[in-house]
Amino acid sequence: MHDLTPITALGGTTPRVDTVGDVTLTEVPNVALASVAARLGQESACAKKLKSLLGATVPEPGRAAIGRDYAALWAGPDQWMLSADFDTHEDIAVHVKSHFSNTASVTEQTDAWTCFDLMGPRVNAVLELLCNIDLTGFDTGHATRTGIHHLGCFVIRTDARQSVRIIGPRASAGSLHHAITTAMVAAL
Amino acid sequence: MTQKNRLAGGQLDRDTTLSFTFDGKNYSGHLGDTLASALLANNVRLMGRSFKYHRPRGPLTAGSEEPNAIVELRSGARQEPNTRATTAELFDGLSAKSQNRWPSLAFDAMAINDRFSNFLTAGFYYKTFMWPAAFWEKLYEPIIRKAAGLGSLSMQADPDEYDKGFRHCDLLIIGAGPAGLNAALTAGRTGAHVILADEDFRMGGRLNAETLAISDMAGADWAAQTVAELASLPNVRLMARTTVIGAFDHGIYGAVERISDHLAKAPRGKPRQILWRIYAKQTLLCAGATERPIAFDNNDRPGIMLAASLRAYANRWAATPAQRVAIFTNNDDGHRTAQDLHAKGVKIAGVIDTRPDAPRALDYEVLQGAHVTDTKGRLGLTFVEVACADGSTRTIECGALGVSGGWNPNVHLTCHQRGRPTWDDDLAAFVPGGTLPPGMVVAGAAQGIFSTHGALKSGADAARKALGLKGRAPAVPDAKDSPVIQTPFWYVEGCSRAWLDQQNDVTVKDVKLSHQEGFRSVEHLKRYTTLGMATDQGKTSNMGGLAIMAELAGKPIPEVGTTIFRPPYTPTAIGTLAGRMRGKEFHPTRLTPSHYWAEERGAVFVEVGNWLRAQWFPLPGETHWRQSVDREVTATRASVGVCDCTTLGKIDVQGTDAATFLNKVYCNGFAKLAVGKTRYGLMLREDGVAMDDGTAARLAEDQFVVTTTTANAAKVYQHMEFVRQCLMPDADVQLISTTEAWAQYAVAGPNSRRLLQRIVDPDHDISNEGFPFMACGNITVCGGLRARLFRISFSGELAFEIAVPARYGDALMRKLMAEGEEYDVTPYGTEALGVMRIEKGHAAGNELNGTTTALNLGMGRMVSKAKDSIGSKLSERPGLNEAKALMQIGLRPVRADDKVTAGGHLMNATGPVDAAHDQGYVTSAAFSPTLGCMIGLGFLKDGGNRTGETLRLVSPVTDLTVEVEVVSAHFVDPEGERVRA
Amino acid sequence: MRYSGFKVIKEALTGHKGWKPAWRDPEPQAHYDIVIIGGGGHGLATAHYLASVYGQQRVAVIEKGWIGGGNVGRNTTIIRSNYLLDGNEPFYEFSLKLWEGLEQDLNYNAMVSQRGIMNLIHSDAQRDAFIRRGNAMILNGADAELLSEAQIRQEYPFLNFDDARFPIKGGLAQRRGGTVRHDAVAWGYARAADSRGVDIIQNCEVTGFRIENGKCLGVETSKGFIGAGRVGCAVAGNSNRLMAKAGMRLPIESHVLQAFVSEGLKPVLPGVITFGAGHFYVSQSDKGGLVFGGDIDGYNSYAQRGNLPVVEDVCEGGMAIMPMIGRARLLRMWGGIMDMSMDGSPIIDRTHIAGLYFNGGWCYGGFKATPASGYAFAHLLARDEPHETATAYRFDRFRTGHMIDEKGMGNQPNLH
Amino acid sequence: MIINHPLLGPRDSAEFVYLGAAELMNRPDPETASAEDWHGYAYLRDNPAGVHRELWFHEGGDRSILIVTRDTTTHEISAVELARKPRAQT
Repeated sequence: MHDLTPITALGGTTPRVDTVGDVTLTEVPNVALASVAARLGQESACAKKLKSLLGATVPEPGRAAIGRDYAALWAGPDQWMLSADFDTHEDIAVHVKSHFSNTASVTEQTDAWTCFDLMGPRVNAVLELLCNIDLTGFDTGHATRTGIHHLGCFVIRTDARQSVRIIGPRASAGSLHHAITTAMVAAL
Repeated sequence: MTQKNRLAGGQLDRDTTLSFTFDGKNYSGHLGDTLASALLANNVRLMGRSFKYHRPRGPLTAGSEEPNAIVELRSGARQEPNTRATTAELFDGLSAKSQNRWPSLAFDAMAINDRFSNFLTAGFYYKTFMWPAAFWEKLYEPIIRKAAGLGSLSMQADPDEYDKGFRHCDLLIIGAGPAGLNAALTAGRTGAHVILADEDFRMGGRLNAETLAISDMAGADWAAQTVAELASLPNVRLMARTTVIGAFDHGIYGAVERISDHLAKAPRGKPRQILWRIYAKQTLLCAGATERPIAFDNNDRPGIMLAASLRAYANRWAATPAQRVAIFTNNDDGHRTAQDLHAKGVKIAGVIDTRPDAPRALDYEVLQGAHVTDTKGRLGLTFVEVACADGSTRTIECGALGVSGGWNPNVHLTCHQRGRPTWDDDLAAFVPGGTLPPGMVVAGAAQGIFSTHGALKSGADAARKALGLKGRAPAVPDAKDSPVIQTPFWYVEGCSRAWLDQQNDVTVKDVKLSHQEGFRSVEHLKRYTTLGMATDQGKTSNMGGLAIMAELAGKPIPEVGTTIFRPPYTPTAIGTLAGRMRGKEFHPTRLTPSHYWAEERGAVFVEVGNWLRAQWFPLPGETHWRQSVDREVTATRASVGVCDCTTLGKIDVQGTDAATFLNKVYCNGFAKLAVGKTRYGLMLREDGVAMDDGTAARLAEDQFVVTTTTANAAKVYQHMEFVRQCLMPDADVQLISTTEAWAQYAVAGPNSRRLLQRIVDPDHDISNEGFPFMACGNITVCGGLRARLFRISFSGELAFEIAVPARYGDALMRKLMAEGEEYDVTPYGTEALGVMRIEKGHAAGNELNGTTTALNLGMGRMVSKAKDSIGSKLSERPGLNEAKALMQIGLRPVRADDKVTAGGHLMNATGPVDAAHDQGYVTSAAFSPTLGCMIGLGFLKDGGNRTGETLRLVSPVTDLTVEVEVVSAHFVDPEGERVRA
Repeated sequence: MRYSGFKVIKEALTGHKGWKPAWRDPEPQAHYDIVIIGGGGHGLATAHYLASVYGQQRVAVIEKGWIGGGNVGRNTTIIRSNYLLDGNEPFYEFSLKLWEGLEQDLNYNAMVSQRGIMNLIHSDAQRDAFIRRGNAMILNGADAELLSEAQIRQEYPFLNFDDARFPIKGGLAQRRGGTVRHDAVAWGYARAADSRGVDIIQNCEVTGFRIENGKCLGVETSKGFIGAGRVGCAVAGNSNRLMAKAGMRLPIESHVLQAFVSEGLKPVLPGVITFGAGHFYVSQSDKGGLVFGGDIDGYNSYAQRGNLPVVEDVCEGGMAIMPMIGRARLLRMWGGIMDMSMDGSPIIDRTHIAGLYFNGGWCYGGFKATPASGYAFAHLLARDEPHETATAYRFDRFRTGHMIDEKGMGNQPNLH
Repeated sequence: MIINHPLLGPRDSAEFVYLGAAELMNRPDPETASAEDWHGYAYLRDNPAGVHRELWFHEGGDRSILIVTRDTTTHEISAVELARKPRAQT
């Protein structure tokens, strides 16, 4: 075991939690991420592999799917972002690559991103100040990449009314956190 | 403190009395008042001064079309110039000042302009102020500038916050008058997602200002009841205090919601206003109509206002500007005002109706076929002069005059995509034209339907049409009024100083002069006279000007031109359009993985794009940045230094065609690069000019890690996606950015390997033999953490770049510092990095400035002729290959103490110093602690053949001329022995 | 009719009966020596200099709509000559000198106001680039001044110094830069040209060129054929549409640039200020409005209107650098069609068709160039050789690789 | 503006980066093209007032480059397709 202590994207050793009214924002560092992009001509083979890895249907454009150990969201044509628990899947890219073999290019993305869960009954009031998503049709399992204060982020509806997960660029975690908490105060 | 002109009734909360000040004087009003209604109730008619002549002015209207009653609201940093008193909601403690007057509103010294109005006609300034030539800027212009303008800015940063947001709907309804409300009801009951937006703080539109009944209840009560039902529908969102400011492409509307303008202060963390971007599948415009004035001499005195506004003040706000009021009208609507005011106990001094057959009234005198010809009253109306039908004249005493010239549909938003309204002869008005913004339909008075019943019906019909509803239409609530019949009557014969644009002081006379001088199209008229250019955007003035021009030109109005409206519908605070992106949040900030550690070390940071990078790390006792930077350079070259270079873009390029792909995007060859090796690459734009440089490390047969400069990371990624998707769609290659995933540190200096050997796990051989210059590979560090190691050097020293997952970057930096103590390891910042790369002669952003080619950079031979790559063909053009092309060179001052300045130009040692004799320029300069003098890089004509030559470096803008010697750009270790050590 | 102080007073006292139309409204003649297509600033200036400097007697300007209705009628009114490259700087400096004498030349007060222009510096690399530019300006005979942060604080105390995301580190000033009342430029040139006999023909659309044996003989218009010895095209954003009628493709794209004006305010800004770390520049008009703008929208467009993202982007820049304007209100926004060239620099050149000449590719910098553009185009039309300040503005520079790329953005017009 | 992404549905154009005319996809054949071909490709544009085919990069979304057919006089979009055709998933 190596002896390096990680810090969260916000610079702490423990995840940051902020609550405004009935909505809570939680920093979630224990997410391992890997990008999977099908190789040319291997698109269907790759999708099959993905299905078997997830144990769930391969997510279509604009959707995410949660499987047993892995979740996946559609990131582009024949391209997905896989996530798993960091504590058990820190080496996600190695595992996933061996699963997909030559059907896909796999790239570790864990620390390219920072992950926040935004939860509470009035989460939509916060979201409409942050990003351009038609929230009326944004149901559980919907996932999209969009801009939040000039930062490209994934927004995933994890529960129809209550919660979303926001995955944004790690280096800008502070700016993203500021934008979300400011919107929480403004909206709630 | 008495509200002398307060009437009975109205939609005010009489239990809540609010105190406020205007020009320092205390008044009181009620919740539900606007500043204008409260001032009128307090018998204050004079509220402002006009732009040019500084004429005394009171409100003309009761809404957002107001040209006159504009004030400075609030004080201190929240001072808000040019605020319409007619829409500013009263709150307790409100303070307002009149503007554009000195020393006081009642006595304004600049009113002298009015006496000289004969000299200050339209366009007068184009014809004069030219002699002597220098006097324009020194004398005339400063005087004009001082006199011009309206309100003042506080000169302090706006302390309020603004938000922006997004909303989506099936149907956006703009305006909550009878048409809008009934449309919302119709649509809302179907379950469609509806947004109903209204600029007023109370929905209902004209219903709140009228006494007519709907379904046997007062119109205002019907409105309130309807609003209550709409509020109960989960699929309907009511947005009061929300002005839709613009109709943009594809159903995107800008709307400004005023969140706390009606409060003394915004609650902490809450915005003052929100800019909503509303994405509407369909839009229904129910914006109503604006009453139009009639021009007659001196029609601008305080107390003269639009008749329906007078009525609105009486009915909704229980206020009247005077107890004795006259009406001047050309249609029946003016009579309604007389009736309503009379019913409220206001004395009607007479109704002057231009129509010979005007209806008579029992309660007051009607002067049929009469005209108002002039008015009196210095600071407020006292008398009107009337020309009667029989040729006699009458003087009528009154403190207010309501003027009604008919109504103009509010077509503004229909024009925002450059659709033009069409002329309706029956209405003598412009109505929404053929090309509306896609998805928009119009209903109610905005469509020219001037009755309540018609508005209710057209609102419901339009909602059904917009949503594509079939079947029987539900019954329309009963309303008994008939449409106003209006005939054109624009101005009283023979008038001259009759105001059209009250704020900008454009009179009938000015329009005539404009015609006389050939400024006859609507665009020329507008520009020459400034008609319609004031803060009310011509809502009450454009039509009159157009009508007069049409008459002068002997053409029908539509042939003179149509007025076209541009966004925003009402003026919009710049702060609202900016939202939260200001101050430190103007752009997101990107922090490097070692940021918190660097902060602890007391680093000085610098903005590099959106990144914050450590610029240098001052030690105690260092008082000047140069001391720190020189020390960092010297220590690195002597032993070992560490620099966070995470900010360099990293792109993961994978696929069986990855090498082929890189061969296309780099001008030099990559096909044969061995696995485990790194190569420097130069990327050209298709036009043959250098775009970016970096390295590509081949980690596997089908995987490269490409680095870009910090500044160009996004641009290079975009370029590579273009090549991949548009030019090589059949190549097997996949791209993804990994810039932030890895904390990457340069470890440089003769002891860099020794330091790394303490960290890299022992099963990885990083000796010179096992890991030679330009090697790369996946390794583990610190007992098993996955990492990447590249043996590349920007400093010219033996150097490596090591990368670990970003979350471990902080710990790795601390580890490097701890393990490196033995070697006096020194963290260095971007300044030392820059010094070392200049000493080594590496090109960076200053050299890759978008105009330099591989040839200029001394890398002409890198452009492979053996293959096609982006930019290779066009780089062969003669202009980019001239015999004496600029070539990158090094520069040293002839006298060691002399300064070398980046941005300086190079001239021959003798001869003229001017642009024609320019030999090149200095791109980068620094003090080199290694050489003990300043050094520079630059581009010099034929630079490759001029080594040893002495030139003059001139920089007149920094007052510098020094002699410099042309030298090799590689100041340090030109043979490259250190990097291979 | 000459304008003079005496004349203004006399007319004021006699009811303004004596003012005549500023220009005539003639019917087109059958043939002119030179026909200029486009009654914008550049076309009218060309006509003026053809008549006044080059002694051309038979000149017509043909305008599709009303004169001055294009970009000269809607821009942010800035004049300056703070260019970097040798191909540009002498030309723009020549233009600035013409501005300086414009009112006397035209007998029309276009309110040339040299209140200065200031480009703010926010990084060391930017300072290096601005020093190079300032030096180029001075070496070309223009004025430039490098200001320190302290000097900026003193001159512009209302800028954001203390809470800035990108701190102000200095500025490059050109004191002779400034603003001009834009409409008056078109009207002044029109009136001056008209007084020398130039026919200004409004509401006359060119529908085609009559080209025989590689020579242009005149133009087909909505008012019939008009013969011409030489035809000069100066139609800015409509260049491609017009030149397509002569079978030409151009190194130009049309893009929308939005501009903005605030409500009138008492004087707050001394001169033009350009934010170096965002897309925002601003000045204050004599009437008191803040006149400001930023980037082009970035997509090809002839629609003369833009969209919200750029409005927001510009206002964000404004608030970042000048947070005192938060409560000032944007009054009006508009969009013009910019003839964005492939290197960001203009073209004043012959075409491959004899007798057909072209002036265009001004990007969003055409207004400040108006006098020199007119002068140089007049020179080219009269003498059939380029004016000495405009020799680089050739069509074939893209073919030969002699681009004049101030911003270093390459062949992507929307980035210039 | 709103671009109807073939895979993701309507998206605000602010998420995209405009790359220019779709003709940029027709890069001359380096083996056969003349200098004039290269000049035309890199520098000359039809720039029509009307229907225009152009490239938009979905930088803030799925990184696809789209070919958008848009009227430059009205901004009306009549067609949107992927520049790189999707591969069949059999």
